[in-house]
Amino acid sequence: MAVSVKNLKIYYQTLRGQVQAVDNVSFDIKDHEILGMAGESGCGKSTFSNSLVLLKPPMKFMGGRVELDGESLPLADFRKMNEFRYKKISLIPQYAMNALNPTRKIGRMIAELLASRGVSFSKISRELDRRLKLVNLNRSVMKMYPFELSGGMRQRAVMVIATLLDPSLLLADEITSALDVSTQKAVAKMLVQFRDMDLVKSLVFVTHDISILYQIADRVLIMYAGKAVEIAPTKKITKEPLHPYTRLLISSLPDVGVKYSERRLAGIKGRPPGLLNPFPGCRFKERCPVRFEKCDKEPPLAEVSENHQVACWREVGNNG
Amino acid sequence: MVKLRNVTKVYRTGAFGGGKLKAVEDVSLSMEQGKVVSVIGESGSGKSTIGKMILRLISITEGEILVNDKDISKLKGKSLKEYYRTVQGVFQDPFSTYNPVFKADRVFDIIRAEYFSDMKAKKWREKVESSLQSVGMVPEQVLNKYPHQLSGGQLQRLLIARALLMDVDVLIADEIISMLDASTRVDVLNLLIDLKDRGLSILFITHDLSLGYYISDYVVILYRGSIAEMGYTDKVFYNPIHPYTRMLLTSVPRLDQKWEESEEELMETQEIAADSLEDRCKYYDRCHFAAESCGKPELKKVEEGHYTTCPRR
Amino acid sequence: MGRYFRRKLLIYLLTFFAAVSINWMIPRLMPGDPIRALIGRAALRAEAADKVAEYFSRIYGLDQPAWRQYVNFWTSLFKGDLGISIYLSPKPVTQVIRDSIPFDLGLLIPAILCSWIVGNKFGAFAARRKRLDGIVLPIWYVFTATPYMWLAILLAYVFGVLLGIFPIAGAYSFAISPSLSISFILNYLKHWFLPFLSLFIVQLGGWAIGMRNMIIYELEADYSRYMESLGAPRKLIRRYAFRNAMLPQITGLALQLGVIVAGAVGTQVVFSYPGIGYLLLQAVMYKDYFLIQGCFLFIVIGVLIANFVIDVIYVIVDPRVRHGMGGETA
Amino acid sequence: MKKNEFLYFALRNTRMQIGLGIVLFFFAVMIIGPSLTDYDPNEYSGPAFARPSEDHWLGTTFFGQDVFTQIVYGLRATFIVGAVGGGLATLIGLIVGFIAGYKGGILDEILNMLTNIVTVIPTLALLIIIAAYLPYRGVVSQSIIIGCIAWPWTARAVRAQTFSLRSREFVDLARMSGMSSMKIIVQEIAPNMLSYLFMALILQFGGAILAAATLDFIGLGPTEGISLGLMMQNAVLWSAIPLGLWWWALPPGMIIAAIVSALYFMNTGLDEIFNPKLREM
Repeated sequence: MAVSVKNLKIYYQTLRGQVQAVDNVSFDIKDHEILGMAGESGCGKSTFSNSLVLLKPPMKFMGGRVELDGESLPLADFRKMNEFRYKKISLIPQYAMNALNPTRKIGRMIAELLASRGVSFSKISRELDRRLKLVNLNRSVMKMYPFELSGGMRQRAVMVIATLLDPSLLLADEITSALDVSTQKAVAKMLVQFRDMDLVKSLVFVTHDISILYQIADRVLIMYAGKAVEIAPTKKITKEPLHPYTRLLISSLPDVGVKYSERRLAGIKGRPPGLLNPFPGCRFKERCPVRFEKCDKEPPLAEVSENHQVACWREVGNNG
Repeated sequence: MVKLRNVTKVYRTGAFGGGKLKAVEDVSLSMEQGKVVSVIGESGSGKSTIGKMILRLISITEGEILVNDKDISKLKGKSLKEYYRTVQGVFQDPFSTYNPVFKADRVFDIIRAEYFSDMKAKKWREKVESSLQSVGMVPEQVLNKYPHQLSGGQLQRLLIARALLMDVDVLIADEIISMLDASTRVDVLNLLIDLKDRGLSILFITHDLSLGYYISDYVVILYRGSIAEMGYTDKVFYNPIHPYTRMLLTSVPRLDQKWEESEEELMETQEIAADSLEDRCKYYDRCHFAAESCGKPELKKVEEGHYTTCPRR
Repeated sequence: MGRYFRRKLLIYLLTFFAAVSINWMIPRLMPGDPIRALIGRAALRAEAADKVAEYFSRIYGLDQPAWRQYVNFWTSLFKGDLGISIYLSPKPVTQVIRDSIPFDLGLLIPAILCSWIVGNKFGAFAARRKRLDGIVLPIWYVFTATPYMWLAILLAYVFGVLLGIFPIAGAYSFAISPSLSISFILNYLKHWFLPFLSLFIVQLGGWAIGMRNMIIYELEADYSRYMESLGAPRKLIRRYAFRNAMLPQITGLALQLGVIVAGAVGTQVVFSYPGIGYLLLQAVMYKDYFLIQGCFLFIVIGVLIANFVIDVIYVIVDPRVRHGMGGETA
Repeated sequence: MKKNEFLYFALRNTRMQIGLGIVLFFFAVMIIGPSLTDYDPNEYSGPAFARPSEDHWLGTTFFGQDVFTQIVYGLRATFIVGAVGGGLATLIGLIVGFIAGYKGGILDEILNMLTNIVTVIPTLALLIIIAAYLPYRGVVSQSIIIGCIAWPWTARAVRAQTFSLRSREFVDLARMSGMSSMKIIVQEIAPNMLSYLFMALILQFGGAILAAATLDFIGLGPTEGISLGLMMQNAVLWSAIPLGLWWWALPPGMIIAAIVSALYFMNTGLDEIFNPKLREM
């Protein structure tokens, strides 16, 4: 089991109190799997990916365990985590387009970064060329400054850098949202290629765009207000969603071929709850059309059918 | 209602304005009463520039824009102020459209001070409240609040209510829902559809094909400042002619079918400067059917209500 | 990149032109007649005064039309003739100034460069820990808020009078004549040290504050955050942040030059250190208009040249500008 | 940052409190000072070289003038220069910055060129030239000169801020609401920069005091009346240092340094309130 997350709690310390951004989240990621993590803004998906890589104030580790290849990650200890950063867990950030030092040649920056992590550039450089071609970048990029490349090229350079040490877990945080349709497809397919060529053992693709996940993810985890509400294979999530929130979310997404005159789509009324001191029970109950008295107690994430977990009393109740 | 004839916009770039960037080149389109026209294009396609030109926020370099058969570039002072009673706009980032220092409903107060200063307070409040109701909002929940206390969806609806206060005929919606959460987007789209049914003509600017398809009767596909394809939405989406449109339709991620294998290899939009393709179809460098005969693009009729500038068709 | 330099040169030429024009215009705009003021001191009888005034105005060409005088002013400027100093007559102004330049530069350049280097290092170092930053930052604010001449007075009083370690007047003691001998150099350095120290300390505060704020900004930038996410050691991240934070400090150096030169005037006056500043004070005391104009021009020329040198260095150091990404650093 | 919130944080910020405290203290000394001493600043009111005693709190000068009285009247000149000079410089910087930032185009190029020129010219050298030729120099005329020369860095900063605010969509919204350019600058852009303008005023206030002190020190100060810079000049001219009259030579400069550093403290306090990044540091 590549990655196993148990009751992970990551809160933000703010002047007004603790924001429960990721609250008691548990799931596993198999080897060789691309797990899609979807949810709207403020659901905690980015907090999760950042907490595995750079957990520092105002973010605070409140509890839970995360195991990577059998080893428990010392998330609370910033220094000890350094062993895992880049070598075991790596990140392609949302701000990938300006993640490179503008006044340093890319080749030189990579060499210095690798040297600082105890890896010799010469040993890697042939492999580096191979991977640059994989993402349509040629060798000459090494001698250029980041500002000489276009946004898309800088992002692809970061993709190569992030996966250079064959991390066992790669986190990709909203890397396609700022791209044009054509580039989006190419970048998504590159990630799949990275997984197929075993450059990364398993991959978490964080995004708000479920249609992208339908294209490349094996399984999808839906987050809502800091909780994992549903985890299932991609086809099941899009075709037979069980959790009320997932159902409403999927039905509110216009797709090419859906016209207002034929089918008038409907959004979800209201807004996600504030996570400063959230009310008890299911966090979707204020907006949920099928709410009933049991919802005042927090629903567990239960396995309702083969490889399909959902956190809703409606579903868990009848075969729980 | 609104007619654009061979509109071109060239930006000065560089410290002394040496460089030239042709953001929009020779675009002609028209908007009818009670119809939604979608302008779909990726970043750098000039779609927002067109919106801003119609709203007279930036000047036009060549060509003309006629609203109710009046050339808007001639409007000055008073006449320009009156123009804004017929045309209004809503922008992409709600949190940048509101002056952070003031309460959100100050946007109404400005309208009152500029256009309805003689109206009595009570009558004005009724007019505001009815306008808020018409966009599906409860006045008490949204009035007297600072922008950061409201959601993106609410802020955008407030702007639409503001436009309704001026009882405009044309609304320019420039990417108004791309910053909103997926679940609340559709309600704003449905609001636009209701307004369209009440006779408002809307220019819906977006980069998202599925939104464009969902809402519009007529669609204009832009690529690097020029029209690639234009026509009734169903015709363009179900019988795409221009290779760029076809590439878009194969690349957009769908919820019901996987990406088709298309041999579109990766190309950076900004890499080739637009004017180096001076007398060429703008898609020449990425097109798989490109040939010598691909000269300067002109709009050609493919079928009733369906045009393209692909020279080979 | 060429356009970047053309823009820069244009600005400096325009500045020089403006400075010279101001220099020429002011005496003529001011109420009262400078010549009369000069002669007035000589307490001549009335009709003699008229004769002398008329004689002076002729040799200074004041009787010619304004534009003619302006042209003369420029021609004499290029010939290096800035007129005769009244206070040290008959020495020509250019000669007087040329004598004081070595002392002026000898004091200013080391003070500016040392404070710039040490200030930036301190600023970067202090940004590391909040506790250190909390203590050191207020001290720098006091330094940079201190008037140059007051610190000079304080140092002169403490080290000069109370402790008597350092001399507090002149560039070297009267007994020794300038030569390259060890004893002269030692004597020179003893006189040089206090003025240098006062200039050094006040500027140090300014650079340290600037660097401290810039490096915090750079350490918050995306590239620093990403390197930290890849486990890069603090040292490497700080080295990159420091390099990027130094760039605006180079432009800052150019902008500060005008202010520092002004500060030096005060310090030189306290230590009666024979730089251009001290000269300017004498010129003002004795109403030696030609010397005042001369000093002003030399200060402006010095600052313009230094600015241009710094701009050249900036282009070499910042790759973004070198690749013509737009030279808007003026 | 709403009005009441601003005051709430401002008064809590330690640096702001210290800074404001010191400035108000000296302001009080300026106001009530004259009533505490019955001497006149230039009046030879006691024995020369007298050390601080109970009827001459800060001793007397080379000529026997009361140092404390000179300081009290000198403070008046300092605050006037700060207010008038600093205020004028901020005002000019504001106008130039707003117009250049909002209008853009040729006007922006010209104003930017002017700003660069005045920045490069060593400000004090310019002050010296102008002041040297003024037969009669009052504190106010000196402040005006300082104000006309110290504005460039404020203009540059205001231009940059206006430029970024102008591209914000709420300015487009205002234009679509029929508001004139001037109205947009005053009602939409300026309120966003109140915090910045207030900080610029504080820095200009301090800068004007320093510039005036230097001018007075080299003998180009007001031709009559007393100022702290003038006191320092007299002290140096009449070799107060070698004679050890520290009570004459040191206090004027120290007070200027105290006031200006207090202003800088207020500025950092405000900066922390408006710029959370620095606050966390």
